Amino acid sequence: MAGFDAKTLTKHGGLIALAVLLLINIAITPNFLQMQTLFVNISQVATIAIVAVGMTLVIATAGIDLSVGAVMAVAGALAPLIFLSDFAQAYPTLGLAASIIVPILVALLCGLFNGVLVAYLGVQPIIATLIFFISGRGIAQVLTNGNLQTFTHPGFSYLGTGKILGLPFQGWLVLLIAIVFWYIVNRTMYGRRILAVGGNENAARLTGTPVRRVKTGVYVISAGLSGIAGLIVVAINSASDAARIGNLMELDAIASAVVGGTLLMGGKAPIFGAVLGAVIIQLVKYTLLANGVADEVALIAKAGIIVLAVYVQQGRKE
Amino acid sequence: EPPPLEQKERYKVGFSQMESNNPWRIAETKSFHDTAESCNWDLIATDAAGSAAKQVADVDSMIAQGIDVLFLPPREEKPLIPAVMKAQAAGIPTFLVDRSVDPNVAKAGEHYVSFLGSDFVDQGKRVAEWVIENFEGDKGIIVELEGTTGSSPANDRKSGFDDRILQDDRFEIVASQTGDFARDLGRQVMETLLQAHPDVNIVYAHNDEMAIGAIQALELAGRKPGEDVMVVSIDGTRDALQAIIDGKMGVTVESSPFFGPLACEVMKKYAAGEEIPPWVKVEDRIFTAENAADHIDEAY
Amino acid sequence: MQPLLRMQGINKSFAGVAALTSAELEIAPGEVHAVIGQNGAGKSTLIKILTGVYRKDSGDITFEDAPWNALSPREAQDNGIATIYQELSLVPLRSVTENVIMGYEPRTKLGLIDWKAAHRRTREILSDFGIDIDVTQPLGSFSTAIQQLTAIARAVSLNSRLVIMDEPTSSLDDREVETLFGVVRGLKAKGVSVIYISHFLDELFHICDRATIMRDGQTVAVREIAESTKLGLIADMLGRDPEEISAAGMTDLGGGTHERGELLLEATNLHTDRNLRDVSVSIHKGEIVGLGGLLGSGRTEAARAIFAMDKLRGGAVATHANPAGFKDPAEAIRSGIGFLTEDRKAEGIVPEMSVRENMTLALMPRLVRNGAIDRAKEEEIVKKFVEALGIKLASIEQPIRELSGGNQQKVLLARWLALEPDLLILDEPTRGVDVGAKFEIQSIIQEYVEKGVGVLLISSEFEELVEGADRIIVLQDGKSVSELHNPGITEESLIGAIAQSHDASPDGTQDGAAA
Amino acid sequence: MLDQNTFDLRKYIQGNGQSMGVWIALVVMIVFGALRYDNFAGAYNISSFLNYNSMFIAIALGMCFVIMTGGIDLSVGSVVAFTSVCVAYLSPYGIQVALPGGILAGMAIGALNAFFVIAMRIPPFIATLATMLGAKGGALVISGRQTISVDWTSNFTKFGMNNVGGILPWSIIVVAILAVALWIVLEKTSIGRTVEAIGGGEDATKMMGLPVNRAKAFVYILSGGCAGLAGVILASGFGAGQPLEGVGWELSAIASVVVGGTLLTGGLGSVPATVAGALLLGLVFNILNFENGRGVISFSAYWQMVIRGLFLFVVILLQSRVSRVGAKQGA
Ligand SMILES: Nc1ncnc2c1ncn2[C@@H]1O[C@H](COP(=O)(O)OP(=O)(O)OP(=O)(O)O)[C@@H](O)[C@H]1O
Ligand SMILES: Nc1ncnc2c1ncn2[C@@H]1O[C@H](COP(=O)(O)OP(=O)(O)OP(=O)(O)O)[C@@H](O)[C@H]1O
Ligand SMILES: [Mg+2]
Ligand SMILES: [Mg+2]
Repeated sequence: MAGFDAKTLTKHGGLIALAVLLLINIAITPNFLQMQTLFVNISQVATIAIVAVGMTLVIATAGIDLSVGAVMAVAGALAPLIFLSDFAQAYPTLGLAASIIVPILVALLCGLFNGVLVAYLGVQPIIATLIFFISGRGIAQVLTNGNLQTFTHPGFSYLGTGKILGLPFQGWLVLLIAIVFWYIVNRTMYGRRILAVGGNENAARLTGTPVRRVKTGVYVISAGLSGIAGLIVVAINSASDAARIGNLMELDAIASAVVGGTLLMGGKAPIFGAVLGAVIIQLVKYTLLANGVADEVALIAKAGIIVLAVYVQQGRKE
Repeated sequence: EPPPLEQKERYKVGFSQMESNNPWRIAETKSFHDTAESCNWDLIATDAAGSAAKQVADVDSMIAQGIDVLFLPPREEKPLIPAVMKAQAAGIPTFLVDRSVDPNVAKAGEHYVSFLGSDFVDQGKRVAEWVIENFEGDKGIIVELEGTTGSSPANDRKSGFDDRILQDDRFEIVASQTGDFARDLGRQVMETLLQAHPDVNIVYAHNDEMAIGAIQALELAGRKPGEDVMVVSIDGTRDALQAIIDGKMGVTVESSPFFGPLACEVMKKYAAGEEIPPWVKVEDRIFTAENAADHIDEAY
Repeated sequence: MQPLLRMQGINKSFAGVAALTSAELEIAPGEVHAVIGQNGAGKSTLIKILTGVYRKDSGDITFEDAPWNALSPREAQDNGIATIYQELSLVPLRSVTENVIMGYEPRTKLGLIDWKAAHRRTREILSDFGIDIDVTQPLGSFSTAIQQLTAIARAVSLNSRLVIMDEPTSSLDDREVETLFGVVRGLKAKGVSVIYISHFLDELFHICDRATIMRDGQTVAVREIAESTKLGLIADMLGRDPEEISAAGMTDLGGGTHERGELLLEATNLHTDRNLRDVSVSIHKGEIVGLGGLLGSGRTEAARAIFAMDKLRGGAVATHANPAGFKDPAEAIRSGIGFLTEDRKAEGIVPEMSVRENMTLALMPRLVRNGAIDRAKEEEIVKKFVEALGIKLASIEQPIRELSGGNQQKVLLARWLALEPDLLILDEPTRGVDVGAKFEIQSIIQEYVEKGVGVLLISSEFEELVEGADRIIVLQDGKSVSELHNPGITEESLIGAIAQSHDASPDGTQDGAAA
Repeated sequence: MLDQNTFDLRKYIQGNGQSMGVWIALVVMIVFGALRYDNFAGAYNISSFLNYNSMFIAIALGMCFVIMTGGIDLSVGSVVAFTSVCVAYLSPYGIQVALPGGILAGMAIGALNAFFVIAMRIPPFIATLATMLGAKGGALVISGRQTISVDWTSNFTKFGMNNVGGILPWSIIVVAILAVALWIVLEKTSIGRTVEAIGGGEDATKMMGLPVNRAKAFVYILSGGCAGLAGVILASGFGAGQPLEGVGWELSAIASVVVGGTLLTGGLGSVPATVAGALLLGLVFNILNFENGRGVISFSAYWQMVIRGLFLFVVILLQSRVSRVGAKQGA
């Protein structure tokens, strides 16, 4: 039955794409079936996946968040400033805690700014977040005076290089974040309200949904997760380069969310889909790199894969 | 003939930076700002945010403001030629800094005064020579981390290195991928390439940032940079010198961003009517385990 | 005579679910032909296949003796079939003129649009419908009635041989319906055929020659109107015996029979930024208060103001628990008020969400336990209402957009009933709902009123209002002008009250809605 | 779409109020610049400003049409780069070949976007994101990773470098003609009306029997063509085909369109206000450069980013303010 096939393809498009990619890699990529490959991919996909989860929530309300990369830069620039400060040298534990908590709080504030613009001032999301997209990285560089900050701080670096049960710490973090947000979306009132706002804002308002608070909330969440991702990037590199952290992350995150089955017009928030989308995008990058495909050709290949993956995902509707 | 420069107490100087997204560029801009005070400049510094077209527009707006002299690190060889031509037409002597323009169209001593800078091809070649000299194994398996795809330092550092190293048939370049001159990408690309080519024993990065990223990738994979893998690159940043001192990196060929003092000196000579060579070559030092410790304090 | 249009053995399914199974339709030239059937019977689908919005799975269509297979609405239009779709297919952001003449613009010699001529032509077309408005204004700034008439005007102006009207009167009042009838008769006189889809069976007896009756995607009968009775048509639609139906009786809302209890809500001198100028309403336990008036008189806006959807500029809303009124709909809901809106699609359903999620949207705060939604309780409530209201669906996890209009409406009604409200505001609760479902919905409302719920009822159907309401407050230009009491109200007295206050009002401008 | 909340309408209907903000801001900025800086209003600055910004006006115009249909075109920056490389190869044949050639090359990528969006039903954001990557890759492939020299001996570079009367570059003249033509298309032709109708409700427009797919194909191909024109200006004004140029230009274009008062959800838009929006954003750079030249404060590159963001913020606040006041008065 043709209908059945098309439907399964659409429904499990992401998983099928993943399987195909894995098979291709097993066939052609040298040394693919190794634990180290898994570690490398987990550690590289983590930041995309974390940001993609937040992006999925924003898109579920029919919004979009271009500022994720800039927020990563702000958080990433702040952390070393804090744990390299005199205060943190004097009180290492407190300093470490502050260097994680304060950047995330600041990221949340950035999200609040976006959210207020969108929800309370009625600015269109792409433009509201464009403001921070342009200036956020500048702010991060102002904070650091444009300097690259390098450091050795095993405690902080754990965020990026630590392992639990042999698997990278940030992999576990992704799992935890995905489970928490899956639960929020599928089991709590807030989650249901996100979907309602994205699905029909008027109906949501009329049924007592605090639409503006719900919308603000998703931008705050997205920024908070971006902040965490920014910290991870800094931790892996033992360096913070405000000009580069999270560069082009918005595109990867949006692509992950959409490949994972999120509808840009809102109303759907497949959290694990977004993680799957991120894994697919990561694996495509890995495949092209490991097989020595030239950068410019890789760009074209990526373009084709995104189009195909979304084509399969969206299916054909009457 | 480039326009002459009159001798004055104070000059209005234009410096058109191409981008500020890496430490090298930031150090270069800072060097010009620092020189402005000592050299009696009113400095107008612009930033083109990585766009050659905007850099031309920036130069235009400086010409409109009536600068006396222009220092221009051209983002691209060909697209910045109009900027050079326009400055010349406006009677403003131009000095190219750290990168040059296409010599087939614009010539030193004719359209602009002179090019102050190093030779990217030569930098790559010198790294290759150091590797040929110091590599002790039988077979050198090389991974190359390229700069921004299509940018002139990436193209030149690649050709300089590749041409020289491949003359020695001990060496083979098994992978060459872009890390966009960035540490984080350098690390990610290295992680991946290391999986695909575990037998690699030489990493050549087009700048120190990517080299540091590669060192991290190697360490994360349990390899010993400096012992089983030789890491070499270009720039001479503080982190790279530290890595050399720590024995993790073999060599970095200097590519100094501190052009301010040189610019001041050359400009004064030109105003005094002295002959300026078409290429004021910057003598790039080479940092290895022997001298890294002596220079780390002056590095950026 | 050869039929103008013949559709035979039409099959169509959506994602595996059959919407039409060998449906038939035959239209004679110059005939006004009704298509009737319950919600979801497949009327609109049949039409959309004809006009190329959907593609048929199988079947034959001949139009004017030639095989017909329109690939797009445009093609259908160009070949002589003009359609007014059930969901108003207009662009509210654009001007009235554009909505009427788009695609057929008058051109200047240079081939550019001649806006002057376009506006003139639009005014001419609309004047046939007794509408005199500023045609350069965005269509969305006019009332639903004007919008619906605009859609009709556009279709009629296309000089077609077949005009299809899918529920054209759902937003029109009696006078506008009369205007429309005039237009239909005019078309018929010119030899144009009309397909007329409506749930108001009385209308058919005024203008239609024949009726095709559909049930569950099939054509079950074709009747001569002159030889049919309303009861007979209903029996055909429902597939039941006429006797059985007449024995069961046609439930209505039982206006004037209710025991009036304590005061629930008192709204005085309401005034908003949007046309509401001075409306006072009070509702007691166990009574149905109707809001009467012409279209655009401010009935919906009064409801929105009470529910705190619109900001009050003057006046007050008070309940026992909230003497100072509500600051937002959430607060209104918390104090036991539900609001079933008139526009199901724009303000009611969340299309991608399941029936379950749609039904519990307002109830959610009460379903939360330890931070999570109590799924077991949720399902229990949803199932209870699906059964009690007789909602037809495949599963409660089905997206609501897949339900027919009447069933969607029942889900939305259940959304509010589940709150166990004290007061229900019902804006056009039976609009676009078939007779069967209509009676069901009315009897559900009746049942809750008897249990002591107060209802504020807005309906453009005078019959529903006259028979249902205990009191009717007549609105005119955003003011409440008089009040009628049941028993004793008749349609005539209601119309009289509206007309009287209308004449008495200082300025008679009605957006030209009824000139 | 009809299910759009009709009650929000009035806010949006104040189209005049929306675009008033950008005109006011534009005038204020120009007066400010002319009074504060020497030579700001001089012929040299005006002509070079117009020449550089003609590219941004061109892509903003195309973007405006795409956005009016409720879509978006992220590929324009890469298309500029791609076509600049194409026309660099065409430059020996002169501008009479290179100009149409570049525009056609851009239209070809636009057609690809149209195919993805219309035939494959891929959301515009994703479809054009893919062509953004693809066109950049394509530009690098055909250029062999190098900037490509143009032919300086043909008349090609005259187009991008010469002025009329020392103040009006040829590029801005062509772009101005384009803007007027597009204005007429939008206001006076049925395809233009259809474009706006689609943004107001795609399904409804289709059911009204308007050629929705044709209009959508039109806007994407138009946007590609506009980017192609910008690519020609780039190659001819800067003497090279540049595969790395155009990064982030799509966001400038979107910002110009929005600052010009066009609704991102589609349905309402204005050609002149879009041009004003593009000029306004360009002026910010120009003024920052002049401010640096006064030597009082020297804004570092990162401060410039912060200031640009702040500026966009202020313009957008101003706009929502103005349109809200307009709505009040209209009510
Ligand atoms: N686009 C669609 N996707 C899925 N199912 C659909 C679609 N359109 C219609 N249906 C289904 O097809 C059936 C027939 O619907 P249709 O709209 O033709 O009914 P109708 O007779 O016009 O009802 P109403 O009187 O409520 O307008 C219904 O079960 C409906 O749910
Ligand atoms: N979205 C809108 N924008 C501008 N004016 C509107 C809007 N909606 C309604 N109006 C106007 O407000 C007035 C009252 O409309 P309202 O919808 O309250 O009338 P109603 O009596 O409920 O009629 P209906 O049966 O059409 O709902 C009308 O004149 C109408 O034209
Ligand atoms: Mg129908
Ligand atoms: Mg109403």
